[in-house]
Amino acid sequence: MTSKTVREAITEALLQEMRRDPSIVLMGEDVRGGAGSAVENLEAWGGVLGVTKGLWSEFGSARVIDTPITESAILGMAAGAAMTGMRPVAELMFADFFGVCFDAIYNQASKFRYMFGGKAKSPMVVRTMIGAGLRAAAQHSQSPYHIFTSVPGLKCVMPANAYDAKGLLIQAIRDDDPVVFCEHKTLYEKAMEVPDESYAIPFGEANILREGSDVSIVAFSSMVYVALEAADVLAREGIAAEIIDPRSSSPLDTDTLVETVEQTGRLVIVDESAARCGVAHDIAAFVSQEAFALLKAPIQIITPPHTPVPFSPALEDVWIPAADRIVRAARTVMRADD
Amino acid sequence: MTSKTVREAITEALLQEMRRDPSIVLMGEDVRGGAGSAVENLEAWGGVLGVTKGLWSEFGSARVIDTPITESAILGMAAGAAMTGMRPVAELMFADFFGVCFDAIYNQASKFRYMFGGKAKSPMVVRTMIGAGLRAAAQHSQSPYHIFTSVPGLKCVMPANAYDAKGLLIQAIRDDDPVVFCEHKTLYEKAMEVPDESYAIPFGEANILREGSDVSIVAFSSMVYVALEAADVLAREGIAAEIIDPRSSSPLDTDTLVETVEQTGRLVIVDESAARCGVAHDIAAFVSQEAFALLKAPIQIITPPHTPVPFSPALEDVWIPAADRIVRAARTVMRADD
Amino acid sequence: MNTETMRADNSSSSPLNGLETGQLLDAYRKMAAIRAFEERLHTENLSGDIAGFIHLYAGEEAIAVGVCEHLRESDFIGSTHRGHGHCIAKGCDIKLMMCEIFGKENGLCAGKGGSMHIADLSRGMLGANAIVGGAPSLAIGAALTCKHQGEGMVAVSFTGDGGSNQGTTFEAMNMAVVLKLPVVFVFENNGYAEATAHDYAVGCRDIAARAAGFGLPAEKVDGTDFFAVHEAAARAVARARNGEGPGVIEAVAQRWYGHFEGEACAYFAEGEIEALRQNKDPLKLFRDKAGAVVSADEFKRVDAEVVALIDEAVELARGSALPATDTLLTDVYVSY
Amino acid sequence: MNTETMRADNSSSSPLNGLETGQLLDAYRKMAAIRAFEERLHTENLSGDIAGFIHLYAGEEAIAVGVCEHLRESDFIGSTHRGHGHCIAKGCDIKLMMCEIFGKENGLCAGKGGSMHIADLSRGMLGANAIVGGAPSLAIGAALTCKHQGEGMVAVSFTGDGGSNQGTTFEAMNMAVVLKLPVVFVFENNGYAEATAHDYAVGCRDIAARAAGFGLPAEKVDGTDFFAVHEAAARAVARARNGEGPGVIEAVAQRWYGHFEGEACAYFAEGEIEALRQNKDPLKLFRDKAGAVVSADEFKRVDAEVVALIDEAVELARGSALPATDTLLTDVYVSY
Ligand SMILES: Cc1ncc(C[n+]2csc(CCOP(=O)(O)OP(=O)(O)O)c2C)c(N)n1
Ligand SMILES: Cc1ncc(C[n+]2csc(CCOP(=O)(O)OP(=O)(O)O)c2C)c(N)n1
Ligand SMILES: [Mg+2]
Ligand SMILES: [Mg+2]
Repeated sequence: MTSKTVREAITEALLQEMRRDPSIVLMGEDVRGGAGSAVENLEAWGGVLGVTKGLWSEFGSARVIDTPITESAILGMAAGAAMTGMRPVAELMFADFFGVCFDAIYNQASKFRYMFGGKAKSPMVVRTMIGAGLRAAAQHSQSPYHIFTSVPGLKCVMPANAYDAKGLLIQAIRDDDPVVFCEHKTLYEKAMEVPDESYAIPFGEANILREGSDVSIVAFSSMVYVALEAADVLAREGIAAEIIDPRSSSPLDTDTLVETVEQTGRLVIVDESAARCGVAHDIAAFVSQEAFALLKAPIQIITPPHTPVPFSPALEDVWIPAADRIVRAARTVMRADD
Repeated sequence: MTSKTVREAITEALLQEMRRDPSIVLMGEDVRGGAGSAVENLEAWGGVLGVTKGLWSEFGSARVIDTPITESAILGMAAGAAMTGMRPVAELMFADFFGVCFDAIYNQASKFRYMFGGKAKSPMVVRTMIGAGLRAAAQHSQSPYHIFTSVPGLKCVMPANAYDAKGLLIQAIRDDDPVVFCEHKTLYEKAMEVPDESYAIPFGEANILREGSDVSIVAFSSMVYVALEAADVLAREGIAAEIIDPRSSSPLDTDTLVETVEQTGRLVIVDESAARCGVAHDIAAFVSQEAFALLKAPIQIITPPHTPVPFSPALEDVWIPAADRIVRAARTVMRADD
Repeated sequence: MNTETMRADNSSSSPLNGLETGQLLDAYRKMAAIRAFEERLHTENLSGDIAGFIHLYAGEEAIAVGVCEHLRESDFIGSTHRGHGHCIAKGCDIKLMMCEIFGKENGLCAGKGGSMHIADLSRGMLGANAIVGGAPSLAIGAALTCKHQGEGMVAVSFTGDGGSNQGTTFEAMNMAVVLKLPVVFVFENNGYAEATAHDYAVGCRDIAARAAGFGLPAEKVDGTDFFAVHEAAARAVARARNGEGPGVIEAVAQRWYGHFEGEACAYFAEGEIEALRQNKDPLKLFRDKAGAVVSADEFKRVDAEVVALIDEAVELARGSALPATDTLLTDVYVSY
Repeated sequence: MNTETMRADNSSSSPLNGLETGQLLDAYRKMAAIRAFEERLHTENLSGDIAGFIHLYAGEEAIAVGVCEHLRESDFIGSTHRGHGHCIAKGCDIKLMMCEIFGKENGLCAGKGGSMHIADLSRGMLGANAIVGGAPSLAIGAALTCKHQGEGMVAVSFTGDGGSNQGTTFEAMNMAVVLKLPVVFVFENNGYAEATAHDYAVGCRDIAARAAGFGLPAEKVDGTDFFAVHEAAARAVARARNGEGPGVIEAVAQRWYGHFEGEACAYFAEGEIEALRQNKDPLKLFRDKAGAVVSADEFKRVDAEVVALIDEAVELARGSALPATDTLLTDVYVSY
């Protein structure tokens, strides 16, 4: 057990899995960095934010593959490699770029098994960065995991901390289905104790970060911290919030969702993916259909507004769901059944 | 007033608008058909299902533009033309193909206005075919309008009949925002009386197809007919269903949704877009948050299963939401508050 | 199509590309099977018993077979919406293909795929693909697997003239060059993409030359001439197997039917197809060239065999059961 | 970069491309303004007051200016993430650009866009674009508008060597040829895409030749030599204006700073940048060539002017207000 950042946990997961299984190959833009440069034997980047640093030095160009800036070819190549026996881990640098390459996982990898009558599998992982907060503006700050979640045949995971990042990535790599693994760019520096040995966290198992009997707050990825901040404020007001991080949106741990609502009868969902047709709406719809009788108050959905992500820090900070919105929503649902 | 099919209504809308406004240009694969063939002066197709038939003959190659099979260039060209003063109507033959070209509307056209501080507009329309039912299998049968709906800056419309098709398309063309116009491939032959003159139907105004005080059924596009079929069955059981077709998912007529639930207290949503994070979930989430107190029973969501669209008619017919599922859902919510 | 840009056909140095009688008959059998399969689908389709979109490969048989004769079962191919020929050439079970097209439970894909998604991974057939430009990126992935496994395996993608314009196709070619992948990109230039002529949509009117600009050897051949295709493919496949990197073949051969079954073909000049059937029939050309070593009777026997096989296939398909409705929900994920 | 593939530089027939003193000074002023803007951002960025990703154009000034000197205000350009130079060359207000980069309410985009999305449609500047390969498809759309309006307007896209590999870029070139659009695709080959060398990622190592394969004239020029760029652009822009169709220019010129500000540049060989600053400084080369008609003092006056302008810009940007939070919700749709 050592303290590791999310970045280090991801690197370690890749390292350990690649040592274990030679069919795992990484591919993406500058996952090594420095290919073709005059400087010899250079690993210039290890990913734009350093997440794959060191892997090229250990595994070489056959397994850590720098690619041209051609995301369709990256994801398509991964899909083709996966269906023929490899376990590719492709990097889509920013999830925002799915617009130029989605076909490879939307119409291809996710559908092979079904279209081919169960005779194929596509064990590939797409690692990708999501999230606002780095002043990266409208085309580098999105979190389109609601879209990935909606695609049958795809799985979708978004770790909130280093422990989950390692265990979920190892699971994603070993999983025989295609997985989109969403890394929030504001979380890479978050550190915690993480086992040195290898372990996998099954998908579809929520993490209950905090127990509480008054109100359930569901949050993914970086929103977990906003929820925890809100829970602190609420605790001071005597409101006990339960914080649930489902960790994967597909599959989704619906059992835990029902159980928490059984206990609290009140649900707040905070989610960065979308203001319309997002993961929050999906969960709200599920609970309102399946656990309606348990609800003591309307489900509260907290998302960014239905706008692109603005550049100016003055605006972006307001765009990102903040703790005070959760606090207000929780107060609302506490009042509702008075 | 003449009886027109949906196909004819769409053709007429394009024709009338193109006569009115020379800045409207069509572009897409075989919107004319026959370009480069040895046969002279040939309009071979007028779109794969004949929707743009006759337009090339009237407006010529400068305004009815056959393109190579390069959807990124088609939508990108439309975006570039729209921001510089034209009103392009681009055809994305099947909505399934958005995976190879989404960037043009996801990161470009829909965001220009916001990113550029309100100084741009992108008056473009993407006409595209959605829907299962033609045994076109997993890559030609999807209805990803939940994805379009989730993108800020985009509008999304899906007409259910010929009258709406004409009026909504005219609105889409005149609208200064980018619009995805979804044509369900099973509806082209549906006919009804449609005015010969030009008219626009504003977005965000639901169509109440049938009034009823027991249960509200919300449906878009071809699902409207399944809902009507269910309503007939329910009527025979003494259950009066109100059928609401919001017609556009973005903007969404939330007022009408609240009003109908005010009246019935029971909501069934049937939607083809997705089993997860779909438009049904979006509406359910909205209603469960904003009209919770009005609900007498859990909202019922009816969608296809979370699977690709199967080819075999034996399976596809089960994949598509059928009237009996709506009937059962309506019965469930009628019982719930007994 | 601008035939002036067609290069001198790569007539073989050794007669009949050095193929022996057995090999010649094998290749011919596959071409004839494709022809019989497609012509039968054409008539079956008129009966209304076949659902969905059917794209026939008749007229282009020499391309799939000319290429795939160089492939082993462990090699991979990616295909198009017009995939029946590629499937047969790569050894897919013809009867189970027919069952699939009829949407039956015993189809190659359990009825879930249909004509546009027939696949048999156990034969290295990575699927017909209803996304134009879908195969090249999958093929480079398969080629990566081949390279990784180091056993001289190769991957081939088949793409149309229309698909040659797709961004995905260009990206795949560049990636193949950068990573020196053992992949051959075969462009089937049949003159049209739907109703749009190659001469209009391929701006440069020379798919092979444009591809060569990406830094890989590219040849243009007469796609109705099995021996021309076969010889160009021999070179390209050998290079790939030997680790010398990717290659391109553009093969020119028109389809004999509409873009899909039921399509009117208004864009064909009068008599265009009849002339093709007369002068550019890949089977006839094969028989003519191979006539020196294979007798007319032998060819006839093969013709009869494949017709019988297709009869059986249709009979089996008609008699087979539709998939059970509970299979609707299976095969979405491996894990659940 | 493989300099052997670089073609003989297109030295002008008339000296200084026939430009007169005033025109020379105008062009030089723009190049100097870009340089001063970027160097100032480099130091400002160290202060930590600038948020987000900043990509500097220093070293490549002659490309944007050499091309845009041929453009009118009503012509259009599409740009990249490295867009400041293109903005300035196309006439965007430098002070309001600076305000935008500082995220202020009076910025060119009201603070909503930032460095990667600066746009000014009233000047025909269609926006910096943070999607690599984003500009070419927008540029063909703008070119369609130009063609439609029939007033000899043209569109230009700027794309990097990295972006030259994107499928979107290839599709746009083919479409431009098919529709004979008045568009010029300018490829800024600065040797690297992020940390990956052109020589690795552009499989054929010759962007211009690969583009030429698409059926449009393509030239390769020294992008540090304003006069070489300017002359090639004269030809390409004139052809486009005259309805003769699209063209390509590949201009070679390295950037002087990291991919984005703060990036370590480990991939530059030792002394590589110093040598560039010495021998391939576009401003210095301009002064040397134009020295015959423009005096050193005149150049110095311009240098001082632009530094003063940038000072004012930074002062304005620092002193301006952040956007009001209620603007978060505006400008999403035109209609509501
Ligand atoms: C991405 C995509 N765009 C468009 C289509 C519709 N479509 C199906 S086949 C076809 C024509 C393909 O032409 P070509 O590549 O020349 O192949 P051919 O049909 O001639 O064999 C088109 C446009 C598609 N299936 N996928
Ligand atoms: C579609 C897409 N892929 C990747 C990126 C990340 N990215 C931003 S700039 C860049 C390098 C671009 O290189 P080049 O086109 O040569 O332009 P340069 O930076 O050298 O000016 C990359 C990979 C992006 N912004 N968009
Ligand atoms: Mg074709
Ligand atoms: Mg570059």
